[in-house]
Amino acid sequence: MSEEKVEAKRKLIEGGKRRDGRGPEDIRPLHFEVRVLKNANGSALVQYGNTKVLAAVYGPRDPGARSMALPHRAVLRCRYHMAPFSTHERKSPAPSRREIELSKVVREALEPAVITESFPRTAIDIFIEVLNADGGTRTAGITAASLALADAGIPMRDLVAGIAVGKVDGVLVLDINEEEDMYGEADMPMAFMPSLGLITLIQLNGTLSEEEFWSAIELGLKGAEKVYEAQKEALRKRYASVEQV
Amino acid sequence: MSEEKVEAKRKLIEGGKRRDGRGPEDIRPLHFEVRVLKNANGSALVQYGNTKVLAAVYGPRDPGARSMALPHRAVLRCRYHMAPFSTHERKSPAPSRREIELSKVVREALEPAVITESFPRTAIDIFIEVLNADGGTRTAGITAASLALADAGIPMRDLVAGIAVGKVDGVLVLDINEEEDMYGEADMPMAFMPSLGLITLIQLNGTLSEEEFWSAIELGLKGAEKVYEAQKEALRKRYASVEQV
Amino acid sequence: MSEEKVEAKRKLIEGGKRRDGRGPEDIRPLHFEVRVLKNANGSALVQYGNTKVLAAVYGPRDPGARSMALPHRAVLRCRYHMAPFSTHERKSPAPSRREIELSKVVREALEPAVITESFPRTAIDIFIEVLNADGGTRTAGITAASLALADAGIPMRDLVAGIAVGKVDGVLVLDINEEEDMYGEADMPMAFMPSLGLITLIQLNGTLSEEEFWSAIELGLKGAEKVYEAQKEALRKRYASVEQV
Amino acid sequence: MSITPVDIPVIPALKRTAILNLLSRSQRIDGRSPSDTRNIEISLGVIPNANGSAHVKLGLTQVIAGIKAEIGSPFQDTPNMGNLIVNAEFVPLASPTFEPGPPDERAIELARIIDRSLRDVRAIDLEKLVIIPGRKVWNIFIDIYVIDHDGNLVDASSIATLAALLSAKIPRASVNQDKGEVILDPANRDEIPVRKRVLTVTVAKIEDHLVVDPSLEEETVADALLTIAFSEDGLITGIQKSGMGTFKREHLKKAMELAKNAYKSYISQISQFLVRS
Amino acid sequence: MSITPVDIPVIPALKRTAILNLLSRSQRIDGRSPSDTRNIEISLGVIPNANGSAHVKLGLTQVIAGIKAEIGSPFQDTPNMGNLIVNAEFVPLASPTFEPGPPDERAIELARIIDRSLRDVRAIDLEKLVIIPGRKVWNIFIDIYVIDHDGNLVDASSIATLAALLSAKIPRASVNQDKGEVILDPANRDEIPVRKRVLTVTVAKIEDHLVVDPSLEEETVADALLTIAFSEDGLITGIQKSGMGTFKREHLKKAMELAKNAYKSYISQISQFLVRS
Amino acid sequence: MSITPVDIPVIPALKRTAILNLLSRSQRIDGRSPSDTRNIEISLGVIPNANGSAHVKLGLTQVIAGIKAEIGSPFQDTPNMGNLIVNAEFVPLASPTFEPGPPDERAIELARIIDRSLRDVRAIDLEKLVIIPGRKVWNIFIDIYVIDHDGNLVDASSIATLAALLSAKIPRASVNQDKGEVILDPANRDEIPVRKRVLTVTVAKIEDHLVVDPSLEEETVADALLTIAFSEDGLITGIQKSGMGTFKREHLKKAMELAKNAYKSYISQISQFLVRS
Repeated sequence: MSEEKVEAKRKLIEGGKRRDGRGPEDIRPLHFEVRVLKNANGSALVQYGNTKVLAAVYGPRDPGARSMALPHRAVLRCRYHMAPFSTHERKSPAPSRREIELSKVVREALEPAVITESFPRTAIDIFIEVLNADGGTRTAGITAASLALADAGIPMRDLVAGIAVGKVDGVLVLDINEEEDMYGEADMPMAFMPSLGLITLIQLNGTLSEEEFWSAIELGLKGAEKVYEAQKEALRKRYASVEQV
Repeated sequence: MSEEKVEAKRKLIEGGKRRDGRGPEDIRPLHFEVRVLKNANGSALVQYGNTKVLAAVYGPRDPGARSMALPHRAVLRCRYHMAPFSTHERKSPAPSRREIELSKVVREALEPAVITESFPRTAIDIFIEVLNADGGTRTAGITAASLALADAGIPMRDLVAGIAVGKVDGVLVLDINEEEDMYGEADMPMAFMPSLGLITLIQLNGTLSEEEFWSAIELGLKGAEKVYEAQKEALRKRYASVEQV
Repeated sequence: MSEEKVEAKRKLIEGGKRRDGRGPEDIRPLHFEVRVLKNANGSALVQYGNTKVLAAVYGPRDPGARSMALPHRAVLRCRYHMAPFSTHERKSPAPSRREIELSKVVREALEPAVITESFPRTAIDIFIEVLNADGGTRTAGITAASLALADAGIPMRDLVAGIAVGKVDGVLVLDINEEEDMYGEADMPMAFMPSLGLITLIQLNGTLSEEEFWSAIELGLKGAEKVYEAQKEALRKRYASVEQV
Repeated sequence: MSITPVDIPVIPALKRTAILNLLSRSQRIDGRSPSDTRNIEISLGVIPNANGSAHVKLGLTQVIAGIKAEIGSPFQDTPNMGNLIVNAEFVPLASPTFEPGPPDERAIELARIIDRSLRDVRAIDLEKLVIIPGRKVWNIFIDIYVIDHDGNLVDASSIATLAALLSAKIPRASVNQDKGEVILDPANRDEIPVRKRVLTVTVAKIEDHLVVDPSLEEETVADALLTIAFSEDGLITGIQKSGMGTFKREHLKKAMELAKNAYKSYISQISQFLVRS
Repeated sequence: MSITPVDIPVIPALKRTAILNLLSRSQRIDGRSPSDTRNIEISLGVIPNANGSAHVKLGLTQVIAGIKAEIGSPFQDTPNMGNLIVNAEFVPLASPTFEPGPPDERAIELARIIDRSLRDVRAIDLEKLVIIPGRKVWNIFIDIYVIDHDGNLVDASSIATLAALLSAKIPRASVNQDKGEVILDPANRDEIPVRKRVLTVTVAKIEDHLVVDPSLEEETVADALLTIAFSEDGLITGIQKSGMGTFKREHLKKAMELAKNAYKSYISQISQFLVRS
Repeated sequence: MSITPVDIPVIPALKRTAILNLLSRSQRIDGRSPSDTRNIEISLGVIPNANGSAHVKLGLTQVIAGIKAEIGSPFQDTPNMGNLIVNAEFVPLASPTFEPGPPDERAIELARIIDRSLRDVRAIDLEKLVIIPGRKVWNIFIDIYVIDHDGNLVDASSIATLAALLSAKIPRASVNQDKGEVILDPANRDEIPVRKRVLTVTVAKIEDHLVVDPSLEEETVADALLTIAFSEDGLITGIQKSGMGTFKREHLKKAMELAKNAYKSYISQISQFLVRS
């Protein structure tokens, strides 16, 4: 299914507009929904445009093996996983090196937000399933996992809001999609605890000058604020609907 | 070694006879032998024509890992496995998806026969090795495993007798072989506890009308009775030979 | 990188000299160094010409899983492993069947030397990494592991000295290199506890007459004595340098 | 090794008794009668990157099926047929009893039940999926993703598979005769050649009671399950008994009657997804 | 990681003492003398689907060797040679110490001992297994299946391998010159080109005693084993020391004498299987 | 599954306090200032069988990088590019926290950080590694072998990778036009086309303190690490935050300043290895 590549190298920004019509600082339509599964203790479905990620949280629960517990805190166990149908070419279900790395960086982006000290000797399991991949899946995954944690009633210092900044055709853009990632110059995924002003994830794939780097950070912060508002709104909606019952 | 396929689509039944000379309701020569191994607690070698299956039982024994035990009964652990030389094309020794499924359905066909309540917190291991595959290996495996269980002195509600019914050239036939399975219209493996009138396994691969389905069940029952007699005979023979000692 | 094979079948011994200039009973330059790593309890770097092997020992330590301990002795856990860059063609990092076998024979060559009875219920871990392979890697690995065990202060009945004898162009030669192994008639790796006169490893790959076999044993013993002297020297050097501190 | 399950959530004895008491009056714990199937909701096209997809809710059970069509080589012994590959993942977010890792025996069994229900009856016309005979064919991957487990995963998967297959579109493939290369035309998209609509129906046996479309609570107390696949022309295209119990012949008779009716119930509930646009 | 075995069945101290007491009088616990091999029974052709097969009982040890010949590609650096692949499975029905799963170090070691005993001495003439040079050759798979373990698996496997190889038949392969395709003629079956009959002999060292063809009880108390492979022309074609103990030179001398005699004993017991029909 | 580490060696509370007390006076426990990198020792050509190799000591951390060049096929969508494959092994002799087995998440993360630092900036000119367009290219394998872990494995690996790449030699490849075969000329060896010298610098955050090139003791008490890759023309070619803590913007500013200086310190220490012979 590589027909998509035929049109490579076509300009990604023309007349100040990106190929999907957005301005450089526009985020794709966000759709967040909480408590979408019955079995999990918490769950959320998150969409940034065509990027669609489901997250579920089980726990705090018995970690099973004794050797996986810590005496003073809960351990987080996190899996970032892509459905075979989520990508252009079917993805083999076995975990790729990329998924193994991203499970780690996603866990490390969530660790500072969870008040793990409340649940010593337990495990909190976070499962992220990428259902459809159109760029920014790890940051959408962080956003979804943080909603699922909140939905599971796990105490947190703040929500974690994920967003990716990119550089395409020399311009910094917010919330890059897959095409921009593939043909652009840089992809910088970030995650923030917005009300605390803390960065919990930052990676850069590609090339930036130092000046661009600082601008990208600011742009990311701006985007994260919007994601954060949408997160709070989704929780409010869920909370309200529970109230009504 | 695909030369066998050259003659495909030749008629499988001519003049009321199958290609190996049997009538539709004939079973291949059965050869069952009990206590064929020294180390296992129970063992049996079972042949339906050229289908040749060895089964061994170890246990009831310590399940090893605590997490594999149940407080009120023994757990069964069952492996259906094919020797690399058992098939026309050499089979890779790694367990295939088919072997994983069949290990489950074979275990579930034996579970109702074993009085597991007698041995809480233990494991009973059932190992089935297909030595030569000529159709009906899962049902031969059930027959062999049930003999090995009896040989191991494990209390059972009844022996389990396995048999496959097939449909070839529009005719229902008993105890299909590999050629009939490959070029026929349906393969329906079944297992019975004959004296209790209970069905412990039924699968259908292929297509049957409902009427054919009910006839196939009856034909299978008839075949299972013959298998059952041969099982009892093999145990009697073993018992007699022990008596003589 | 198979260009090396172009010159195959050229004579391996001409005018009494091997292709690298050695006489049949010459060992390659030995370079042994002890305590080359900070973290391991004992370590050694061993070179026989271009064969370069690193060994490290951790322990006696808690074996982790209870099921891996013995009540009356320490267990040895040994891994012989080749770095991907150590061979002419890059070696996949996954353990090959050869590495699995050699881990066993190397462990069994070291078992008789270690006074395991001193440390019941513990594990002694021996890690051998082949950094550059030019023949005789398992025997160099045994030599290195035995130095690392001594460096870790683990009591031993004797050092174990490894050496390979080969037959090339009909002549028995000591300490064969890879080219001689590949194009020669036989490779016979051995390991000795020299001061006790005990053989702890012997394998033969290739073909020898019985007479040649006995000569090869004697030649191996001679070589092992030289390796043994170099081992003691390396430990003395290390010991002296510690004394000076 | 297949092992007697040891991690099944314990159903309190009271709950079990309640289920059985109700069943003796032909009632079920969720208010259904033994022959009632649960409500079905289907969303098509939920996975833009897939050629076809369906998100199915069967009661509270949720399954996504995604279809991917990729160009590959035929098997040597079937040079004139495309390939059908069915895979199921029981990802751990769907149930506390699912573990991360390669598919376990339950996922493999489910995928193989769906595969067999379609394959021998030739529900998909694999001969129509050849691009260059002996060299290039379409591989049709059916990936079943269970995301919430409330019982009867097989039927939910079967419904999702059928809906996804019927709604799938694959780019038209032609061959550049000069170079022998395959050219894909994304503007013209073809349907997958589905010859027969096949659905499975699962019946649970709880002591001597039989119920269709069991919920998770019912599965947990059931002796055994029987899954029967039917094609639209009334043929039986597959059967699987699962679970540790047994069936008598009279159970089979009753199960068959229940299944035939439930098949009609499934079909009528999803009828709007069975017509192609 | 190779780990000191921790699951060896414990031999009661009394049994160990009994074995040693007997050995000090040159007797063995099963009544044999140190130089006696056990009884050998061979059944050929037990696996109809294999090109050759042999079921060997060496005392109570049982091994099946199956030979499969399949057409494959040669390795790039040996375009004019067929391939020999030796694999061993220690399936769990053979011993309480065998586990399901990929071959463990014991099975891998055994397969590699058998492989080496045959390979360098060119026991099989791999050059005669070429069908189209550089393109098509025969792959000869030797699969060794241990089904009951009562000691000395290596020799039992070596005997089974030799018997299976000598009795194997492979269809005659020719090449259709027009199409370059391989044609198999199942009516004309060829032998596998065995150049030399090779057998291993295993000797166990128990303290200072040496015994051939050890039983499982003897292996369990042995310090170490020495396996020596001989070809029919008297050459040594492989050696493997295994086990956690040591040998002195005088042990080796004695082991070599015992092994040479045992080789003759094996050969005479199986002589009727060494002639080809 | 990525799991909160549970096997981290416990740093005694006293040691932690000592590290923090010193840092409050801008001192480090090993005597360095926050902006000091450790001493670097490089040995080139330590692996004769590799095309290039470097053994790097960064303080007491030891890493070997080996480069292997092998002829392979290009990917279908990049017919005019060679391939770069970066792999890292954390072998268990390097640290009591490393286990035998397939690379764990730390080794995979390290390899991918090194890979990304080189790939997008095109540090290696993969287009120059084509032998026959669309058919034969050089695969460049960078294997990173950690042999002693005393902190900051990423920078040690980055230094070893750059030194090994710059010193590597690959045989000149030409094409026999008649047969279309690749001919290697071992007498004429080419360099690997390194376009840009890239190095990573890692900064650790310990509470509000930032230090470059952290030792293992410092990593163990650190909240988080930030690795920044720089190319010789001053561009940032990669970033990775790792560890369970957070950064404020002011931390990033300070980390960037420290990293830029440390980059110069690394470069000046290894300058003699950056010129090609």
